[in-house]
Amino acid sequence: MTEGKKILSFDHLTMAFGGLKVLTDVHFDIEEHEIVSMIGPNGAGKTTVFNITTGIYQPNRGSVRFCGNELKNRSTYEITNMGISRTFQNIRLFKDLSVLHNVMIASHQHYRYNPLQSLLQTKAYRAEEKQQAERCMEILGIFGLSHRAQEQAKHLPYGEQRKLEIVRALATGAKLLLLDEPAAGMNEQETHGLMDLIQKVQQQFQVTILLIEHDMKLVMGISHRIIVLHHGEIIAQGKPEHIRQDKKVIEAYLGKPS
Amino acid sequence: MKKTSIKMSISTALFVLFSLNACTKKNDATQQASTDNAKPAASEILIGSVLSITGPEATFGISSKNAIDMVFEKQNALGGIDGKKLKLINLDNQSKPEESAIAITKLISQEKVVAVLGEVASSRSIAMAPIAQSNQIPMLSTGATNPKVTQIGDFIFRTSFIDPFQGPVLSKFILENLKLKKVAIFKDIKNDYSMGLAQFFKEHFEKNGGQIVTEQSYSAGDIDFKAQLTAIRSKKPEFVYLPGYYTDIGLILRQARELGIKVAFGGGDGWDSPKLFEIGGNASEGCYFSNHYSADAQDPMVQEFVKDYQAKYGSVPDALAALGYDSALIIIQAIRSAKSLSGPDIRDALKVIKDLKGVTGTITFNENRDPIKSAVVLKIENGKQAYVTTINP
Amino acid sequence: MIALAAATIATYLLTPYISSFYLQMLTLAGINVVLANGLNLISGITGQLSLGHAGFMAIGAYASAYFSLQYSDPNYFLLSLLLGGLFAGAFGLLLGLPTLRLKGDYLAIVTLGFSEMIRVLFLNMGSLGGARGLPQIPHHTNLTWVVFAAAATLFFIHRWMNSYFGRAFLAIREDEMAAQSCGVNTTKYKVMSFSLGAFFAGVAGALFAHQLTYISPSIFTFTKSFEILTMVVLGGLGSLSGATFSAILLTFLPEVLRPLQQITHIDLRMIIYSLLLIILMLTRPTGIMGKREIWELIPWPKRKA
Amino acid sequence: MENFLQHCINGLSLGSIYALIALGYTMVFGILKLINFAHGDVYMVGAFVGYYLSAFLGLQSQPSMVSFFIVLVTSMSVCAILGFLIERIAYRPLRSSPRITALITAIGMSLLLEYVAQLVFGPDPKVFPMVLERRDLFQFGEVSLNNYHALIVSVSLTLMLLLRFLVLHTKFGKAMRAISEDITTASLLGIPTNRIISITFMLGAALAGAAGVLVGTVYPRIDPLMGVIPGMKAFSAAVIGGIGNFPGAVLGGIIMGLSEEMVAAYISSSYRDALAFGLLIFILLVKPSGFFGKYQPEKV
Repeated sequence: MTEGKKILSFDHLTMAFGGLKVLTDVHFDIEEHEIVSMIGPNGAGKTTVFNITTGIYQPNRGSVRFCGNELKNRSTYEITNMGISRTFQNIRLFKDLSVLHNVMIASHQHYRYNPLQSLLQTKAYRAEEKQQAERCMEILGIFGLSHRAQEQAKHLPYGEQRKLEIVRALATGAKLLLLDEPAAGMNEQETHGLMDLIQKVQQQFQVTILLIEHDMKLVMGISHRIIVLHHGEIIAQGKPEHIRQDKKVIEAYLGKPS
Repeated sequence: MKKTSIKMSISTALFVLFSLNACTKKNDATQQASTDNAKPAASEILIGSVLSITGPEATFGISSKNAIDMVFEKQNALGGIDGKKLKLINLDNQSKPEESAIAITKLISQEKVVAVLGEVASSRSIAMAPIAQSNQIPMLSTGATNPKVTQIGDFIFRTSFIDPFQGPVLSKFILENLKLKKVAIFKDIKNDYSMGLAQFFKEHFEKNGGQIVTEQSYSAGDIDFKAQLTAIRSKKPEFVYLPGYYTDIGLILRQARELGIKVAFGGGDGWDSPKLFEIGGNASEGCYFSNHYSADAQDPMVQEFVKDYQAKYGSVPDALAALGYDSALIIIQAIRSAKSLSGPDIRDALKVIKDLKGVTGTITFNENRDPIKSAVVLKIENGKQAYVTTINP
Repeated sequence: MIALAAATIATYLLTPYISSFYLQMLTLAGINVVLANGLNLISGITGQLSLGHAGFMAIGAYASAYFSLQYSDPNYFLLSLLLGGLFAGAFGLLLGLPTLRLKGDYLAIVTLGFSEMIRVLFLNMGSLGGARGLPQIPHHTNLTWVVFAAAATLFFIHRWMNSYFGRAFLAIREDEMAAQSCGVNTTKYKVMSFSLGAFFAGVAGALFAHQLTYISPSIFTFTKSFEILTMVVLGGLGSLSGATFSAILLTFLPEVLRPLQQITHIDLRMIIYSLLLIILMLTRPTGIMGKREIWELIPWPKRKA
Repeated sequence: MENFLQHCINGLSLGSIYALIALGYTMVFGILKLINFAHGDVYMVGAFVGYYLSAFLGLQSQPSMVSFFIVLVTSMSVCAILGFLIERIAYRPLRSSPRITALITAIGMSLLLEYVAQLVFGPDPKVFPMVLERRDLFQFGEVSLNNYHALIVSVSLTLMLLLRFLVLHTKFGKAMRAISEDITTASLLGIPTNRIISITFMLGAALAGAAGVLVGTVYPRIDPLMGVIPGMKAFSAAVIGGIGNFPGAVLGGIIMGLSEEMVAAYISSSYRDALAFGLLIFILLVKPSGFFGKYQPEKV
């Protein structure tokens, strides 16, 4: 695969809830191995873009294509198994389960053994369970969470919960990660660590990342490209240094100078 | 993961062993306890009963139990049987078949009763009968009407007459005495007694030239029966056969009259309760039902039963009280004449009971251990049950 | 596996030493263990509230009883049990497919309605006895069978929980949306959980039918479903050992309270039972065990790595 | 035709009773998202209060609108107190625990009321005294309509309108709606949530009490388990109409009453009980929120 191949394309998306237009003619592409950030004030429709991509909402008009495949009318799990996984703005971990279990559930589609094998706990079953557990531990290791593997997810500190969500998304084996405000609630130091991690993950797993974030330092620091949404419309897109100076963007964030 | 399995295995094994162990030990302990009890209690004869004291059919079980208690008290006042006092141990079954099975097992294996009375309902009697049979303890069902109950084995007896007898009673009466040909049936789908009566009524009635114009069903506990009654009204029957319990009958009659159905209704011994008239009021006037006995018969035994029951419990006895009363008489008679208190001996004594006079008739058991006795047809007149005729088997 | 065999053999050996009353109580307790764990799979582990377990039990009981009435040979008993389970499982599938997109309370109501409909259906089936029920079912169930079934159920569920299917069930309970995002086909696994739970209920129903030797629609009312649910909740939703423990406890409780009835001459048993239920929910809403297992509470000696 | 008309009248009056009980379910569910399984049993208690009260006051000897209202109001008040106690003791402590815990408690409460009632009132059915005489309002051929029918329908509709007014146009109703949207936010905004929920429960229980007395008057047989089946059917009705919505409850009740009537009349009366639930399942599958319910998509 060569650099620059389109992995995800949004084709003139329009979405309305009742009378409220949330997205209007959103049209952009993401190339393989890019880190793209989507920014914009609250209510700009960023999370809606995620929800459409993952099949939670169906757009009123337009379509989303992933590696050339239409995503319309596919359910969330199918889309995940195609290679898109996400994190949630309001952390949705499996709270009562252990950290390791959280990750192992995400590697769901990598298992091959059948129910009978699991009941008899055959060699194949044991080998596979071991292999998957090791793989999950490895990813946890990258995020510095391996010592927490047996703890209940709800007992992790907030920042680590956010990280665990990313681990979980990675464990699905996704080619494209959608991260919804990964740095929310983190302090400066943690955010800094997260930036390194995201870049490291991108390198190591060769994934493409689309993220929503309010922390400008993070966005400017790691994004190859930035897309700015405002009232459901793309008002600007381009390299970080370009966005920083865009008049419309500044207006959208600071309000029109009177 | 492996470790958990081992831990689980160990705890499961320990748990099973522990609980089984606990039970066997407990069992030894209770057995000891019961033998300890048995010595001073040799002057008592323990008779078990399984009757519903709670649950949806509690009212029937209580009636039977009240009557049995009454007979036993009286017998004990007269010195019991050969100087031994009778003691009734009633275990409640919450009106459930599975609880009845537990209760009778407990009576037989823990309490060591010599015989079991009950249940008022066929379904619960059927659940109990195999246990009585396999333990060789005679069981006398007070109210079961399903023929299958006594077919379970030769230790199973009953006091009530069976559906194939009672169903045709009213059929005969309608055809021969009232000379009516077009009848509607309105039965309780949830109730085995009602379904049984309806079935045998229908078979007999159609075989003898009658016509069933419509068959409708309700379920016990419903409050509104007008839909079915309106459907019945449209078929213009000359009589409506309504086998069921008085708990619903009163309401049904009321609603039938509200809809302008003027023909007579009729049913079986489930109608026998003063509550029927209380709930149904004038709507029940002119209706007929088959029963074991007539409460205002001149028979002094019936008079005494009704008077005593009223004095003790403050209400007129219903059919199940009468059956409970007779069941108690039967069991006393059998124990008195039995060679010993062993199950087979009491069974043999029960088998040969002949012409025992009870309030529900003169009782002799046939080869199926069902009583041979006649039924009466009663008519509700001025809020009272008036005797109309007797129909013999 | 070893525990399974050991428990069965131990029971078989001990059976002659137990009085018939305790034998019966233990048998019922064992049946309840199967029922409670089957429901635990649906409600505790997969998080789908079901109030219709008695309906599945009824299907299993009727299917196997009907079979045993045709082929009463005790050698066919295992087949009869499996048949009961499979029938119930099939109905679980049938009910699960259209209804599982409903959530929470709505699902609870639909399952409740479903089991009531099953009951009305049996009431109307004359060939199965209607309201008069099916009597004279061969008495094949004994404690050994029941312990075997209970142990097999526990074994099955425990192993299942250590597989990716089992973890998918847990994921659905914890957060359905997140489970989907992890690639779990939630509908498929919910239906699977429903059918499996129904299967166990069917087996339990079959055991029950061959224990009581009589079944009628009035046995399988929603009160029965509530009883089973109570066992699961009391034990702690999602806890295998909790459900097992409380199934046994609640089977014996009414009998333990029986002397009280003898003393007071009024029946306080069910009042105490319901009061206990309320008080337990108020003081320990997660049930006796919570989501934990009994072996997690025992201080095992730590092995050195 | 005459029969059809009669079936319609029957169905409407039965439906109104379901509606009346359904209103109470809907009210509690609307605010707490709790299926109050004990509601059917509060209804039973209401009927028994009416029974003992009229025996105590000797009202059955002088049936009139006045005695009917005395019984109705007293019964409603007693039930309101009972509702208050149930909420205070059993449900309030569980407000933040999982739904299933509250549901089990509700089931436990329902069982408790049933068994206590069997102990206190006795398990045999009682005859509800005639506190209001039945009169035919008109007779058309075989079709008849009496004042009981009229009474039930008018009471159900009146209560529905009153409740609707209460919820939509009073401060109390506003508070109720706020709590039903989000209880935490509501309490942060200074709404006395505990008090509002208590009052809601009392209102719901009072409705059940009213239904108990009305049903007792029209169908004068009462027993401790009388609430179970009508309770379940009324609940189904509430769900069909869209639980949480008052006109929905009434519509659901009437649909339930009419369809039960029609099935029993024209198809088969032995499947009547299956219908209530069949209808419920069907409606939930086609329109999960019922007729008037709001569909609330999950927030992501």
